[in-house]
Order: sequence, then structure tokens, then C-alpha cells
Amino acid sequence: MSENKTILELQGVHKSYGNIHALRDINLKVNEGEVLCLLGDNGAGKSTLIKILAGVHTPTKGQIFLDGKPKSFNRPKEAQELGIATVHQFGGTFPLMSIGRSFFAGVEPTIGWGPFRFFDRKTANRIAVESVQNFGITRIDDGDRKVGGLSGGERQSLAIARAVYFGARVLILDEPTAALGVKQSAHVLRIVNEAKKRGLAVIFITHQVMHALAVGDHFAVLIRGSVAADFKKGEKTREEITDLMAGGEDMSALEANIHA
Amino acid sequence: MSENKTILELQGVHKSYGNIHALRDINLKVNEGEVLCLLGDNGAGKSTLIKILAGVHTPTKGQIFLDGKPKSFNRPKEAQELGIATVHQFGGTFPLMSIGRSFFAGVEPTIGWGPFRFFDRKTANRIAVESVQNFGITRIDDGDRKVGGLSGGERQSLAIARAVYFGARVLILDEPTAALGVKQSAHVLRIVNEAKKRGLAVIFITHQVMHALAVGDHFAVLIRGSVAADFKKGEKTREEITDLMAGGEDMSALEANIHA
Amino acid sequence: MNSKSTNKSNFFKITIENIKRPEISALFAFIVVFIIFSIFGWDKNFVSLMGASTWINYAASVGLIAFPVGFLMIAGELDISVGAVLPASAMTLGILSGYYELPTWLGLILTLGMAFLVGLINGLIVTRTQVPSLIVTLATLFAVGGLTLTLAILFTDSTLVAYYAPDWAKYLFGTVYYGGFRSIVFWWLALTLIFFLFLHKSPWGNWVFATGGDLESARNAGIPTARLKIALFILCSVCTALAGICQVIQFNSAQSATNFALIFNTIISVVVGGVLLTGGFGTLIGIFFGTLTLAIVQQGINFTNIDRNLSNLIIGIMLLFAVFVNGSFQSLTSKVITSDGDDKDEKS
Amino acid sequence: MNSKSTNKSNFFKITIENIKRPEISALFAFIVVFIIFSIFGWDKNFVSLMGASTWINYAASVGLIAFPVGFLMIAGELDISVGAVLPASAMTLGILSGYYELPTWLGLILTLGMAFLVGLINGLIVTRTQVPSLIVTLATLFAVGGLTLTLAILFTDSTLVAYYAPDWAKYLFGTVYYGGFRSIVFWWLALTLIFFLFLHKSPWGNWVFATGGDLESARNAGIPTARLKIALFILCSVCTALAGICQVIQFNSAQSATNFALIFNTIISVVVGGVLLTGGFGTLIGIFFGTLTLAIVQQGINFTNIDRNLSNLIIGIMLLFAVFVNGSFQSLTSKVITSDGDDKDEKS
Amino acid sequence: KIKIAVIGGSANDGFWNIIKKGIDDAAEMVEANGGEVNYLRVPNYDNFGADLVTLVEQAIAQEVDGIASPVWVPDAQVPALKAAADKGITITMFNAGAQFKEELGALNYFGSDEYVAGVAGGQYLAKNGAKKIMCHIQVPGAVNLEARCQGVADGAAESGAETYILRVPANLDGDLAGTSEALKAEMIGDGNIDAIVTLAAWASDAASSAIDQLGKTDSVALGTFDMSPAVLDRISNGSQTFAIDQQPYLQGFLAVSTLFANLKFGTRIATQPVLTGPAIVDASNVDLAIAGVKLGAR
Ligand SMILES: Nc1ncnc2c1ncn2[C@@H]1O[C@H](COP(=O)(O)OP(=O)(O)OP(=O)(O)O)[C@@H](O)[C@H]1O
Ligand SMILES: Nc1ncnc2c1ncn2[C@@H]1O[C@H](COP(=O)(O)OP(=O)(O)OP(=O)(O)O)[C@@H](O)[C@H]1O
Ligand SMILES: [Mg+2]
Ligand SMILES: [Mg+2]
Repeated sequence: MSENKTILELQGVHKSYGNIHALRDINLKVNEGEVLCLLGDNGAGKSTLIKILAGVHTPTKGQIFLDGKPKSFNRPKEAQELGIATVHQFGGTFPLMSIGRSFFAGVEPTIGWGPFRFFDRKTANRIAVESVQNFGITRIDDGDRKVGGLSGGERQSLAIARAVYFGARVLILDEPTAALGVKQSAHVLRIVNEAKKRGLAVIFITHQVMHALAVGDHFAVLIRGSVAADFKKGEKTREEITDLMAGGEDMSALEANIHA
Repeated sequence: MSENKTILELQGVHKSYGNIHALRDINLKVNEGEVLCLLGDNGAGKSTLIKILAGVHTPTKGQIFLDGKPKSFNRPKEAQELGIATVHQFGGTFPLMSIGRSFFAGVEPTIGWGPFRFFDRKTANRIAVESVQNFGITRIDDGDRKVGGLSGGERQSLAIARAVYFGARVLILDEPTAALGVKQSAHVLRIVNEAKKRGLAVIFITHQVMHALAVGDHFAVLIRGSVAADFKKGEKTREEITDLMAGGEDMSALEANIHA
Repeated sequence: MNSKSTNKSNFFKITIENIKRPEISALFAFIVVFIIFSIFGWDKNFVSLMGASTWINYAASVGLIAFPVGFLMIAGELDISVGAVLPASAMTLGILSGYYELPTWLGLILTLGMAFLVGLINGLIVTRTQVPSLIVTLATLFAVGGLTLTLAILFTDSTLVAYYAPDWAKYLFGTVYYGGFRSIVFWWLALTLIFFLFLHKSPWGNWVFATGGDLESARNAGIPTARLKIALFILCSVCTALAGICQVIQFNSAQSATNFALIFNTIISVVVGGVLLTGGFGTLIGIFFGTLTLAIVQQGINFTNIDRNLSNLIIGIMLLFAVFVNGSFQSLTSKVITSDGDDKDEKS
Repeated sequence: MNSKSTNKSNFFKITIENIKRPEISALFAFIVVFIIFSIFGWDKNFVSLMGASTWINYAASVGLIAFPVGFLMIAGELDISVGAVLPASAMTLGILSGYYELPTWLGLILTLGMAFLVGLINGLIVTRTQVPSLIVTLATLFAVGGLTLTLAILFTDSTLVAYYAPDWAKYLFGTVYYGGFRSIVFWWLALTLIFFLFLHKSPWGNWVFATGGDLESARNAGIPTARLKIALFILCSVCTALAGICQVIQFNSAQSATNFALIFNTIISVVVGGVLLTGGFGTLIGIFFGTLTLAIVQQGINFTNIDRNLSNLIIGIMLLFAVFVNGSFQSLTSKVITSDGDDKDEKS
Repeated sequence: KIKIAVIGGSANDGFWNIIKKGIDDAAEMVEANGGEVNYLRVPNYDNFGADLVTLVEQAIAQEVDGIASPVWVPDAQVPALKAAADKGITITMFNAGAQFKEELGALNYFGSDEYVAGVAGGQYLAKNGAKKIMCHIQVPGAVNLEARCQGVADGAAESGAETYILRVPANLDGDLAGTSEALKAEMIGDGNIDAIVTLAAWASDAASSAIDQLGKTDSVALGTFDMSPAVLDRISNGSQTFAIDQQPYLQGFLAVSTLFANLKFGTRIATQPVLTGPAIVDASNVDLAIAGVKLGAR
């Protein structure tokens, strides 16, 4: 696997929000056809890291390389155009818009030309509905329905479907399964694997060891803003990973403690 | 266990939002000193069910019994006064308020008398900080800090701590661990068990089988708004439970499917 | 209460599912008031070409500004500085081409440029600071108003200027056509079409809705929300300037007094048109009929025997009624539980 | 840009952590304008008991209404109907006790009752429907305004009534004390204390913040949000009526024209006082100084040699400046990313 | 050093900016003689009584020697001005409230009462054959406007003409299009209206547009309070009948200059009160007016 070509690489990336240092000297490789699981405690800096890759934030220090060439994303748009699609931890859909319009917000398909390039509703709805149904959510069949009418799980799936559709090269998912039921989660995991097979690089954030183990090829653990561990599938046991996710503390103790 | 005295009982409870029937003919017992795990797919009706117990919604049909006596909660306040404390799926804290004030919103401790009963800041802060630190979140020591400054995990813990503090008899937690890291989750599970030991009845909603198994004594599975299964600890295997959580579908197939 | 809340969310659910449209209820409101005034105003020729022209002309002069104000509201912002931009642009053209006798085309360009600048300032301050647009534009309202007055007196020794535009300008901006319809009406109708395509057909329209629906998600989706808002603020000022231009050329005279009334009239039109004050939702046709509804109530009363002093009262009630009909759309933002819970609070 | 956004969130972070207080910056704004006008108004005795009384009197008449308006804003609502309730209550007392010579105490009770009713209506509509309070109170503004005018003409067929109150009422509501301070000033100071205890010390104050901070969570926490809002709307109307009563008794006459300026003045005072337009945050002392700042800017001009026509311009600039100082507090609502991202959008 | 305070109307009121010019010009004479003038104006007419009294108090606070003020809301202003007089401040009046001159022991009065001016307008129209006059009030309830229309009504009644006072909703104030259409609607609704009186220059712009939309330029007479370039142009080309000129410039100029002269030189005008109007500007004398308006003095 490790032969896989590296798409994204971070070198010595720092990010601080004023006086709190969310990220310290991050070095990380993201290879195509590989799922990178980003693990870590609450507040470890996971979302901050992927926001930098998504162009939402710019690093305070450090460099990002795309295909080996230094790049800096100043706006989400730029990252998108380079084929990096992200599902952020919160939001991502527009309750008052139709499924089709919400799906294509910011990258509307158009017909016609010149000043008469109009939003292509039909195409938009068709693609949106198809992509969502891929998630086994077959109840959704009308692209004109308002997103506000969907359940939390359905909305989450819609957001992911969008990313998958636009994620030409890199797909970033920030806790996509947090609000989802086991079935929907399973679907998401399936999608992740499919994307990987299609040669995409996937960054997958989760707090659930099981999910991480189910899809991860490569694991990076953040503790208080720095990379505490970076290892391949099978190099560590589930217990070790769990401990790392807990910020290095011995979970078995804690777990025992649960019933104590 | 089953000898435990029943605190809350639902008989033939229905709830419909207009033309969608979120709950159909629910019959359920909640016993003291016992953890009831409410499981189910997205949109199964879990939140709706606990909103009814919390007095946020009133059932369209059916009866609720408290200690065997029929009761109807018309407002969250009433449920609270009867010792039912709830952490809802979303929100629960006030970003712009101090930890102490947020913790006691709606049930402010006061000193003085008559028109001069003033908010007792000291006590409020002390109790709030103590309760949160019980969750292993020791960084929080100043009750005057704004909630807005806390991490998502910290906020969630604050909300739970509040419920635990006010949950005299029944403690309801709607997906409390969804946004939490493994460590924080472990703490929550510990708290749940402690509450149970103190003789409280706990209703615990989760999408994570592991968490359910870790604390549940009694499991109720909702599928499309009705109780599909209602069983005690150990009566079903992990696989069976997982399938039920998936709305009755065979997960093993799906899980295989993940790597297919 | 049960049944109540049920019916309620039931209604909401319906609105969510079959995307019931605000323009329907705006059209409904329009028809209702039209019928009412047709009855009460019959013997005073409310229903006549001339009669119609009165409220249509008025609708045009408000609607020209209501459209962009509506866009801003959908995008989650407010602009009340229009009350000062209108007189400011009228005075600018009046002073430049009237008092100083500059060529009209130059006066027009400079006037629009001035408006462009005000819009730019509004947009920049709103997007770069955390200050809510209501306050920002309130400040520019006062600032621009004060400046207009000062400069008018400085340059012309008067707060009013006369300006007789050349014929071509008259035909374009300020003459009366058959049946008493003014040039501005045609501008309004033209913009209705253009803006309809913009809001509902073009990709940018999609951006407006997304920005107002969830600012952060919109930005993450790659929409340049800040530039979009700035553009909308500019559009708003420029449209207001166009209205001001039509006014000074139509009436051959401009005055510098700030037009506070305009602020209320535009907001009323937009909201009666079913745009969500909280942003993210609204339709152009809705605004169109909202404006007509306001216009009829405002002007129609003059054809009746109702005491004129009551017209404010009627406007108030009409506004409540219209918004009531549209109120349901708030629910689209899944506020169902809210209202439901609220009822409960009251009950006791 | 990096450094920029960094400094920004840095500043925010600080504000979050050491709970920096809006009253500080409001006080700051106040001191600044005070110094400015003390300098420019020195030779016209701006700094003298009499001089002070003029803007303090003004502050009192606005502040009496700004406080409850501020409470509503903290609770997430707006009330602009005050612009009509003020003249309405003045006229009510004037007509009842002046024109019809009812006993003063009865006139007072009926006036306050009228205000209570308006507040109740506002509150009920806002809490029972999904209609935003800006629109609801806009509607009542017009309705009450129109009604006042109509009834005034109907009963007294004039839009202006005279009323000379008995001495006890004069002392209580409308006389001038040593140094030129009016009775209303003492009402204002008294209410400042009472309202301070209400907002910051009493449990109810906590409810107001919670309701504005997160309506649904507040309700789930057992706070009767709807009843709280209704109560606040009533408080707002009643305080406005009190101001109206003081006015008619002080000046022996009442005028029925809707007071649009009051709407802007109260909102400005509250926002300059550091209350979040989006609700959930604000302080009473902040509003107090915000009102004083507005009052100085409004009245101080007359003590300077600045051309009077510039006054609106200056008010606008002062307003922007004052809000800038407070703008940062918006960030408390974790909108850091937003602003940060916005900058980015512009950059290009 | 002799200080004078002048109390006046809103900056948004074109009429008062002409008075202001009179005041400013007088101020130069005052300053030339080592005096000082401070012009205090109400921000708007939304809260008339209170604002006016506040201005009087400010004048007192500024320890002025004389106050020149109109009296619009006697019940509120008279006591306040009395208080000022008791402090030894000399009061002179202008623009409105002539009847309170004695009560205040004011030095003199310059102006033509709003009401008197209205009466003049009413009479003029009635004399020239108007049968039904429509008097338009842009801010219902505004004291000075109500007085003007009341005057028009009474003046017209003397010659048996009927007057209809139109109070349009306050949200049409300053709205040319809206006002114009409202007036047009009224005329469509009631064909008998053969004369219109507006209370502001801008309103008569709106009115004239309404009139010629209906092609009634010849049949409907149009009169207005205040003047503007546009108004005078219309008068000279015959599309407007007249403008009531209270000669605001004189009101401001005389009030300030005579007040100062009295305080400094002890001079006093024998004629009392001094009526600056109403002067009716119509086709006969419009040319002079135009010149004045160009200089911002009429
Ligand atoms: N916009 C912001 N302004 C200031 N501090 C922030 C901001 N966003 C995040 N932080 C801080 O940066 C740190 C990392 O936050 P981040 O959201 O990346 O954690 P995370 O790993 O995503 O946590 P979680 O697992 O709860 O999502 C936290 O301490 C958080 O308080
Ligand atoms: N306020 C509401 N108005 C209309 N429909 C609602 C409302 N709240 C929930 N529903 C619908 O009721 C059903 C049950 O919702 P509920 O939130 O109880 O599911 P849930 O089991 O909590 O799902 P999740 O696991 O995603 O939280 C869903 O179909 C949802 O769309
Ligand atoms: Mg995160
Ligand atoms: Mg739920």
C-alpha cells in the first residue's frame, strides 16, 4: 500500500486561534487509494486540520504540498477546484432549499450560454437523487423536496453524497457517522471503501474505534494538536488505538472503572 | 432486576406530527436503579419518545403513569419538578452565559427573600464546576467562564452534568456520546452507572452498540415508531441487537458488504 | 392544545413537502385587497385605467427598490440606508446636471457612481466587521442624509433644486405614457423579468439562497459569500439611485430630506411578499405582489369614503394578515417544536 | 491576512476568556464623546449643571424606553411599536384628563391600561405565530399610530391637546428641579437600579439571557419563554407610556404624530450599549451609557459652533464608531470562523 | 459679549433653511459688533413640544442674553420662555405665535402666523373662483401643518369655498411618487376638486405632476406654502397659481438683528408686530422671487 502515490502532504503545519495553539508542527501524508483515519480526543485539532486542507483556514505556519508541489488554499473554492471535497462536522445542507439546489450549491450545473447560462434543475435533481439513493436512502426520489423535510440522518447522507460526487481526488469526512444509525453508518463505510477503490484518497474522522478499524488503512492520532502516532493498519491492536484516541490515557482502566 | 419498582410507564402512546406518525402504540416500563437503552434507526422516533417524557411534547394518544398514577406533563418544568431530567440531542447550553448561570438556567438558586431573592452566583458556580469536574474535565475551574469558550465535548459534558445534578429520579440522555471522544464517552458511561447505583432510572439513547452493551440492563428497540423488541440484558446477542438497531435488516450482510 | 399543535405542524409539514409557494399567498393577499377596494372605490373609478395607474406607478417607485432589498433579506441582511440614498442621488443629478448644467449622461454616470460607492461602503463594513447590517445601514442612513443636506446647501444655497432634463432623458426616465403610466413602470417590469431570471434561474440566485440559509456552509461550499453580499448592497444602492433619477426627471425637482418612509415601505413590501426576515427563503414574484398589495392599500384608500386617517391602521392590519399567511414559512426552518412549545407556555 | 485573522480571533478569545464587559466599551464611547463636546462646547457652558441637565433630561426620556427595548433585544426580540405608543399614551391622558377632565389618577390608570393592552397584543402575536417581532411591531406601530390620529380627531377634532395636571402629578411626573433636571430623570435613575437588579441579580434576568441565547434549550430547561416574552413586551409598552405621561404632564400638551425618531434612538442606545442584536447578551449599565452617549451626540451639537446641518452626519459617524467598539462582542457567538472566512472572500 | 440663541425648525425642512440664511446673515452683523449667535434647531417634528422646550433650556444653560423663538406649542413653550424671561433673558418672537407676544412680554414679533398665512391662501383661491380646495398634510398631527390647513379652510369659508383636508399616512412623507399618486387618486375620485394647497415645495412638485397627468392644468389651481426653484418656474409658466411666501429670510434676519440691536444699542422698532407676510407670489411678481430664490433667500 505504502507504494501508493502521495496526493497531499503537510509539512510543519501550525495553526493557532489567537493564543490557543490548535495545531503544532503537523507532518502528514495522504496517499491515493488509501483511507487515512484521523483520530483524537475532543479538541485535539482534527476539525482544524481538515479545515486547513479544505481551504477554510490558512495555516499560521507550515506548508501544504499537492502532488509534491507547494500549494496554499486561500478559499474553499480553490480546494474544491483541485478535487478536494469536504463534509464538515456541522451543517453542510440548506434546510430551505430543494435537494437538487442544496446538492449543487456553489457549483451549479448550467444550460444555455453567455448571460443566459441558467441553473439546470433537471440534471441537478437527477444527479442529487441518484447519489443519495446510493446510500440506501431510497425514500428520497424527488429532487425538488426541501432539505428541511429530511431527517438528520438523511441530511447527513445528502452532505456526504455531495462530497463523494465532487471529490475527484480527495474526500474528507469529519465525523460523518456521529449522528447516524448503524445502518446509515454501514452505508457510509461502504461508500468510503468504494471511493478508496476508485483511487481517491479519503480522510476519515471518527470517535468510534470500530468504524476506524473497519475502513482505515493508515491511522494518525492527534493529541493536544500534535501528531502522537502515525501507523499503518495492523501495526497496533484495537486496545492501543483506543488508548491513543483517549489522548494517551489507559482506557482499559477507565472501562473497568465504568462498572466499578 | 425486574423486581425493581417501576417509576415511569407508557401505555399505548401515539405521537404524530401532522400526517407523519412518529410513534405508534408505545408500551414501555422504566424501572428505578435500571438503565433502559433506547435503540433504533435514524427517524425511528427515539427523540420524540423522550421529548414526551420530558414534557416537551404531549402525546397525541395514550397515557403516561408516574409511580402507577396517570400523569400528563404539559411543560418541561412539570417533568423537571417530578425529578425527570433530560439532555436533549441538540443544544442544552447557552454559549454567551457563564458556566454557573447556564448550569442553573430555569432553576436558579437564590439568596435573600421576598422581592430580594437574588441569584446566588457563588453557590451556582461552585456546584456547576464540581459537577463538571466529576466528568474528568478538570480544566474547568472557573464558573464565571463563558460556555462559548468550551469545546464541543466540554459543553456536552456540562449539559449532562446538569441533568445528573437535577435528575432526582429519572435521567434521560439522548445520544449523549455522539459528539464525544472515547475518554469523555467512558466518563459518561461511568456517570450513567453511578446514577443507576444511586437508584435513578436512566434512559439512554445511542447508536453505538458497544455503549449500549456497556451500560444497558434493559433494551427497547424502536422501528418506524413502534417497539419492535423489548428485552433484558443477555437475552440477545450483540449481532441480534445490531440487526434490530438497523431497523431489522441483516447487518452482517451489510458489514460484509463494506469490504465487498 | 394537542389537536391545535397537530393541525399546526400538520400544516407545516404540508408546506415543507409540497413546497407551497409564498407568491401564492402574496397573490392571494393582493387579490383580496384589490376586490375590497374595487367594491369600496367603485363609484370613484378605482377600477379604471387612470385609477390603476395611480397604484401601479406607486408600486413601481417602491418596487424598484424592494427587489434588491428583498435579495439582501434572503441573503440574511437588511439595508435601510436606501432612505438616504434616494434623495442623495436625486440631489446629485439635480445639482450636477441641473444647477451646474453638466451634460445629462455625465450627471447620470456620476449619480450612479455615488450610489455604487455607498453600497460598497455598506457591503464592506457589514462583511468585514461583526456589526449587524441593520446598524451599519442605520449609520450610513444618517451619514448620507446629513452629507446630502450639507453639500446641497454648500453648493446651491438651497435644499431643493430644479432640473429640466432633455427629452431623451424624459422619455427614458420621467414621462407619462397613455393611461397615466410613468416611465418608471416599464423599468420596474423590465427589472422584474431580469431579477426573476437572476434569482430563480441563474446560479447566482442559488448563491443568494445558500448564503442566507447557512452562511458558514455556503462559504464552505465555495460560495464567495462576502463578495456576493457586497454586490447585493451595491445593487441595492444603484437600484435606489435609478429610482431617484426617475423621480428628479419626472418631477423636475429634487429635495434633500431623508425619506424615512421608504424604509418602512420597502420592508413591508418584501415581507408581505413572503420573504423570510431571517433569510434563506423568498421569491421574486412574491415581492412583486407584495409591493402591489402595499400600493393598493396605500393608494386605494383615496378612492373610498373611508377616513384617510384610518389608512395607517389598515396598512398595519393588512401587514399582520399578510405576514400571518406567510408566517408558516418560518417553520421551514424546523421551528415547529418552538411554536408548539410556546403554545404550551401560554396555555397555563 | 493570516496575522489579521489571528489577531482577530486572538482578541475574540480574550473577550471570551476574561469576560470583557460591554459596559466598559460603552463607558469608553461615552467618555470619548463627552470629552469631544466638552472641548468644542466649553465656551457655551456644555460643562455646567444647566448644560448637563439638557442632555441628561433627553437621555432620561429615551432611556426609560431603551431599557425594556434592550431586555427584548437580549431575549431575541425587537419592539418598534414604541414610536406609536408614546404619542398614543400622551394623547390618551391628554384627552381623558385634559379634554374630558377625568380625574388624573383615572386617566393615568386608563393610559397605562391601554399601553398594557398593546404590549399584550404584541407579545401574544409574536409568541403564538412564527412572525418575526420586527414585523409584528411594525404592524402595531402603524395600527396604533393610525388609531391615535383617528380617535384624536374624532373626539377633540384636533391632533393636539392641552392638559394642565394638578400639582401632585406635576411633582411626580413633570416638574423641573434644581439645575433644570426634570422629574423623568429620577424615574430613569430609579428604574436603572431596579432594572439592574432585575437583569443581573434576579433569577428572571437569567431567564431573559437564556431565552435569547437558545430559545429551545431555554424552554427545555423549564423556562416559560413565551410568558417571559409577553411580559417583556408589556413592560416595554408600559415604560413607554410612563415616558408619555411624563411628557404630557411636563409640557402640558400632547401631539399625535407617530414618533419615528424614537424608534431609531432607542435601538441606537441599546446597540451602542453593547447589546447583541442577535440576542443573548448585553448589560444594563451598557444600555445606560449607550443612552447617555446618544444623548450627548444629539444634544451636545447645540453647544458647539458646528454647522447644524452636519448634526445628522456626525450622529451617523459617532454611531458607526461606537458600534465598532462593541462589534467585537458579536464574536462571542463563536462566529470567529465566519468573519475570518469573510476576509478571505474579499481578499481576492 | 452679547449672546443670542435662535430656536428653529428641522434641517430637513426647506423653509427653515431659508430662515437659517437670514439668521446667518444677521449673525455676521452681530459678530461684527462683538456678539454671538447660536442656532438651535429641533431634529424633527416627531416630538415637537418636548424638543422645543429642551432647546429653550439649552439656551438658558448657555447663559444667553436673548432668545428668538417661534411659538408652535404654546402650552409647552410659553411656560418655558416665561421662565427664561424671568431669568432676565430678552425674548423676541418670529414665524409663529404672534398672539402670545404680550403674555411673554416679547420684544417684538416678526412673521406671518402659519394660520394667518393659511387664511391668505384660502382667500386667494376662493376669490379666484375655487369651489372645492384640497389641503394636503404630509405629516398628520404635525402642529404647524395642521394650523396652515385650518387657516386655508377658514379663509376659503369666508368666500364660501369648501375645503377638504387630506391627511395622507405619515409613510408618504417626502415620497414624491406616492404623494403625487395619492393626490391624483383623490382628484380621480372627486372631480369637483378645483384647487390644491400643499404645505411644502416638494409636495407641490408632486401635486403639479398629478394635475397634468390628469390634464387638468387649466382647471385645477395649485397653491403651496414655501418656494423652490421648481415652484417659481411653474408659476412663471402658468402651471401653478401661487406660492405663499412668508418671507422667511426676513423673519430670521429681522428677529436676530433687531434683538441684538436692542440688547446692544437699546434700539426698538415701533411697529408691533412686524408682519413679514403672507406675501402671495403669483405670475405678477414671480420674477423678483426667482432672483431671491437663486440666492437661497426666498
Ligand atoms: N474558531 C475558533 N476559535 C477559537 N478557538 C477554536 C476555534 N475552533 C476551534 N478552536 C479550538 O481549537 C481546538 C481544536 O478544535 P477542533 O474543533 O479542531 O477539535 P476537534 O478535534 O475537531 O474536536 P471534536 O472531536 O470535539 O470535534 C479546541 O481547543 C477548540 O476550542
Ligand atoms: N418537529 C417535527 N415536525 C415534524 N416532523 C418531525 C419533527 N420532529 C421529528 N419529526 C419526524 O418524526 C420522526 C422521528 O423523529 P425523531 O427525531 O424522534 O427520530 P430519532 O429516532 O430521534 O432519529 P435520530 O436517531 O436521527 O435522532 C422522523 O421521521 C422525523 O422526520
Ligand atoms: Mg471536530
Ligand atoms: Mg434523535
